[in-house]
Amino acid sequence: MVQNSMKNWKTIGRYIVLLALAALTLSGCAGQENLSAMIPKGEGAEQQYDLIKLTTYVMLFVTVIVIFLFIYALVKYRAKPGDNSIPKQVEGNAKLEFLWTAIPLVLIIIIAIPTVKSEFALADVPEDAMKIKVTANQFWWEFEYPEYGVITAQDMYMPVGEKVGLELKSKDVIHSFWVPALGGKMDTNPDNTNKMWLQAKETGVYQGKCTELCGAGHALMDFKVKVVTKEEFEAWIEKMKKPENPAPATAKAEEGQQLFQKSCMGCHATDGTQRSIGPNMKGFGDRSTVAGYLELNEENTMKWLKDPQKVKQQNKMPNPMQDLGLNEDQLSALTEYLLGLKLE
Amino acid sequence: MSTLDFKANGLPAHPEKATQEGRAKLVGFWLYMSAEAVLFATFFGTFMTFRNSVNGGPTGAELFAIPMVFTATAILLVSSLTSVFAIMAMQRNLASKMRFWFAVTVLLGASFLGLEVYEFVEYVHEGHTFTSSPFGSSFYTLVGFHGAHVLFGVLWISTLLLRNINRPIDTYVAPKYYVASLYWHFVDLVWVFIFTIVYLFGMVG
Amino acid sequence: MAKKHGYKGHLIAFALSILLTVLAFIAVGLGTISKTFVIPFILIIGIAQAIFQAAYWMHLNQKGHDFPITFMLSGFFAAIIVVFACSSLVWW
Amino acid sequence: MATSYLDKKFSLWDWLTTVDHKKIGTLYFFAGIFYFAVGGLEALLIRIQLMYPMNDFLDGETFNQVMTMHGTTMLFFAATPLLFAFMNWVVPLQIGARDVAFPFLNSLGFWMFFFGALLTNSSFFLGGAPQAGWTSYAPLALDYKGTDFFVLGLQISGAGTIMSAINFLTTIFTMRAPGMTLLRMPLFTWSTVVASALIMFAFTPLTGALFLLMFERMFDAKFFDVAAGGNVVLYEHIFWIFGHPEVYLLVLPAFGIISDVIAAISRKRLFGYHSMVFATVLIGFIGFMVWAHHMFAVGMGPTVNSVFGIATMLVGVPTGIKVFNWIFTMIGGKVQFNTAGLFAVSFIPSFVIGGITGVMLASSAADFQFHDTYFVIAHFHYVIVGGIVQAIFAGMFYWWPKIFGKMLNETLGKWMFWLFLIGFNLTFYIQHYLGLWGMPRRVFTYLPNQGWDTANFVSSVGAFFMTAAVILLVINVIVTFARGEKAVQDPWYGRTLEWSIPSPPPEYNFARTPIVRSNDPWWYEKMQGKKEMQYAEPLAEIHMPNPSIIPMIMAFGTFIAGYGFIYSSWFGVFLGFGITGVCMFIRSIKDDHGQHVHPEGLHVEKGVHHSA
Repeated sequence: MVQNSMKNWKTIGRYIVLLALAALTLSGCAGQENLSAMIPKGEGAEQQYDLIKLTTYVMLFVTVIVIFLFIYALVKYRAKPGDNSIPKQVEGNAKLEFLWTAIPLVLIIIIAIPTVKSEFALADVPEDAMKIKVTANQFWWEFEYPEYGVITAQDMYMPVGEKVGLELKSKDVIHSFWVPALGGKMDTNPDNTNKMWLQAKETGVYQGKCTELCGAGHALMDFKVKVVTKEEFEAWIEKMKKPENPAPATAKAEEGQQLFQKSCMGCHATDGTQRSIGPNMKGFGDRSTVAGYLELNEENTMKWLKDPQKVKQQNKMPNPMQDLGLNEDQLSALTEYLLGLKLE
Repeated sequence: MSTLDFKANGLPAHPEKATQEGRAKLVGFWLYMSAEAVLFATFFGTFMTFRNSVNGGPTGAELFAIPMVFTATAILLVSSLTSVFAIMAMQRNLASKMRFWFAVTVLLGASFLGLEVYEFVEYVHEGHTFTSSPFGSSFYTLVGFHGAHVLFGVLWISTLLLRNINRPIDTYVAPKYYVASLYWHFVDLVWVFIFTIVYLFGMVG
Repeated sequence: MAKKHGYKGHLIAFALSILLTVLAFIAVGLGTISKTFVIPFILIIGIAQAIFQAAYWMHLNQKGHDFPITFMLSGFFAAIIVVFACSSLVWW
Repeated sequence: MATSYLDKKFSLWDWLTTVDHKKIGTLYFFAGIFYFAVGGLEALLIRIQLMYPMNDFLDGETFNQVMTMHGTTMLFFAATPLLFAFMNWVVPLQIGARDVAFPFLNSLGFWMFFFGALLTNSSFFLGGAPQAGWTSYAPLALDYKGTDFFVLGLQISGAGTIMSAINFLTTIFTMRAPGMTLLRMPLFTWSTVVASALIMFAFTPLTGALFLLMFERMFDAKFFDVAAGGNVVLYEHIFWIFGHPEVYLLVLPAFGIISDVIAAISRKRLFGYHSMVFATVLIGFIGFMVWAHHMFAVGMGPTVNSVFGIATMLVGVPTGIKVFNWIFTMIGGKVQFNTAGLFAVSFIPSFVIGGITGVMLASSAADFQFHDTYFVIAHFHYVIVGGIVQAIFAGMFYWWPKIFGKMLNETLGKWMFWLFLIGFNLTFYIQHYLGLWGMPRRVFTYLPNQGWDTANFVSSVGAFFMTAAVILLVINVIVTFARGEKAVQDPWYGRTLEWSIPSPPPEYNFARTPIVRSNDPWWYEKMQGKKEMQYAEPLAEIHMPNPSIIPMIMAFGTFIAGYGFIYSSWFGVFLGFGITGVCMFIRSIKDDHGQHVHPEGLHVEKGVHHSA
């Protein structure tokens, strides 16, 4: 093994260059900001990214050794055409075999210690942290702020820099709560409450995903985490607490409000302090999306109302036209009313 | 080595292991039992998970009564002993004695089943059904699964007895008898855990 | 060896089985012994009885049972894991 | 001159009733390849749908069905039978046996698998396939009719799988040729031992879990009814107690194939045989204690997560031993790069990538980011496609001449190899990044402008390469059957017993049982200058089992009963189990003493009482 020919070194040299090139290209591919786990914007995500990097380096070290030996074996010991000689039969080598049992054990210790440390740090939710109760539903998210008595859906607000304790639970099947840029994921089970914390380092809108298969709408069960300053957060809470909503601006919106009260109130509250079967509509006009993934505008809201199953298959909302007997004009009025539901 | 290492009327001392097929059958059956043990363990685990999830229905302590469980246990233990006697008779080439002991085993098995059916009917009357609670579901799954094994054993040994009623013991049928008796012991062994974990634990609370 | 396989041996084994069973039932039936003691006690008795029956009635104590024993032990190991997983990890 | 087992004129009846382990292996093989194609087609549909953001090629529900069936088919109906095909073909030959211990059971096992797979796949035409993922977690799975097909199909095929495992173990324990001690068995046989043990102890919890699901769906049980005090995490635990060993029981035989092929193509004894055996057993053992690493995000708490994380990392140690032993088998050898060799050799780096990402995933705190994302998809496809599938291809090119007496076409084989290698890396390498960029798994579509578009497109292109490779394989098989080169007895200058007998072997494999005098017994005899093995017995008539149609009918009964359960028809259930019960009854009251064959193959006597 020591007597490597020049040719082999050249091969290996070329390989290292290739590897470096690959690493360079890939460092440019860290994914999209506010979504990628490789651009951490929160304390938890940072710890995890450090671990990911550490394990990658350790494993890269192993890979390089293996690939080195592998290429050496391939290049040096390929059978030459016509050579039918019998190579020496070797049984094994106790020293070598011991070596490659012992070294991985050492590497595992190197990985295991920070893993366990980080594992316990991530599970340690401070008692006095602000709480958000996250409830997953097919296929939307409810966020409750028990200290403030506020409930909202789809957009989770949290103050920057502060550790926020999450209590996760599901109303139906198992889902999983994940904001890659801020921290890891945690399942929401129907039968027990899971806890985790998030701590954002920068303000911004972060993308959240459901990562446990929960039905046909699973892929579209997105949500947003809006990290704002402490002042903005408190102002938002105050607005949410107000029981009344802005008066409908137009006659059409007025009609929409009546329709809403007649057909939708059973499932959707418009009071930000009340729980309802469907998503709470307080401040709907200020949200970033309709149905969790379509940009919030009139067209998309209409699209949803016309046929919710088409927008998100297997969701639980009744069809406003078929089941609730509303016509297209009424849906348009409803849309106008809903888009006017802004926080003031 | 043992007192049984003699040839009884031309039959090898261990007729069940005299042929390659017989030996394979024994090994295979042991493997089957070890796999089956894990299946039972799954149901035991499920039961342990839910033993207190009674959903407002009767608890184990309210349902189970020592006399009934003890009777059932005694029946199965005795039937295990009789099947041992049957195999000992087989190894001595005493066909009618073997049949007698196996017949007793089958009868005991059947009476165990009768008792179990009676017991289940009682429970259902007290509101402890398969659908009443996770406790109920896991109880009937586990105990019922064991009961199904007893039933299968009764049918198996009966078939063996009827099929070979006029046939002397030879190296072809000996492994069949032997394996059937192993199965019966296994069913008895599972019951030991059932009466401990389901009934006694349940009575303690 | 001879004794182990004779009728007498089996009767003794049977008597012991019954004895262990009765002991377990009495421990529970008395109702006066504390739960923390009774549960491990009857569990140990159950396991003892199972090993006992496997050894004597299923002849695992005889020669040539290495494979069955290996696999019964592996099965037992797997079984313990399953029961452990279900009964404790589930509610963690 | 001995006649081969294939010499008999082809008849359907013969194949339906066969109890010959080689023919059952062939049945497993073609059934497995068929389902491999079906699963591959499903994979292609998945990749076409994900080629562009917001693609509407498949809707969410259809996608979930295809995705669920892709996983189910590939694991249960493709990989498992294909490995069983090799076990059936090769294990009796490698240990010098004339058949398996229970030929009847062997046939029954195959037909149970066959009908189970058919039942599950029939759901596509009967109101929708299962769509809760191959894991079928409760409570989601409880919502779908397709789950019934999933449960019953797997229950039936799973029973067949357990039977086959018991059969292999018994064969290996009781039927080895004289001198074939446990520590002289070839690595593939060893891995069969461990894989079969894993099947016995892992498929049984699956059976249990499926029973729970079935009772919940059909008889209104309350295991998973949270309102009544049920618990859904229970199912996850039981499933993964099965699910993790399942992966190892697939990958260990793959290791076995690679070990045998690498030793043969390097013309060198396997480096560190004893540590290889030890590592195989150890992987099987540890494999049972790491299941919860699939559940780090379930909320089990930091202590449990840490314990399972570290236990999982430990799997890397025996796996590392294997990788280095393979490389050191090549070092100092004369490595022949035929197609089997290419697949075996490229297995090493592919599997290493799958292995190291496995260790990364085992880091439980980091797994909160990896879990249920495309990173995981990439990881296990490197293990399964880069590992298991490449091993299956290697084994196929390696043993084809022995089983069918013809050489697979090497040119087509090499084309296939390169297409497959490129395609598979193209498809899966980039998915590591997709996962870290925030793409969850099992999504039927994704929004544009999330930075995932190019990567998904590249990944889909790779899928077409793999498709092309598999098409080439099918062409290769057809071409080989039509006009393939005839194989000699020992085309690779092999080492193990199967190369000491003609290609294809006679019905009874070994006219005389060989004596094994060393590891790699055939190589040893060759090195001693012998042209054939030493024999343990004179030429005499050979006892062989009788063919029987009963196993097929018996399995068919369970198939009927399965539909009975699905459609809540007690008539169907009783009819099905009635058929099975009658078959069992006939089987138990009819004495079956097998038949005697003369090694010359001239004279067959039926129903001869062979002993006592």
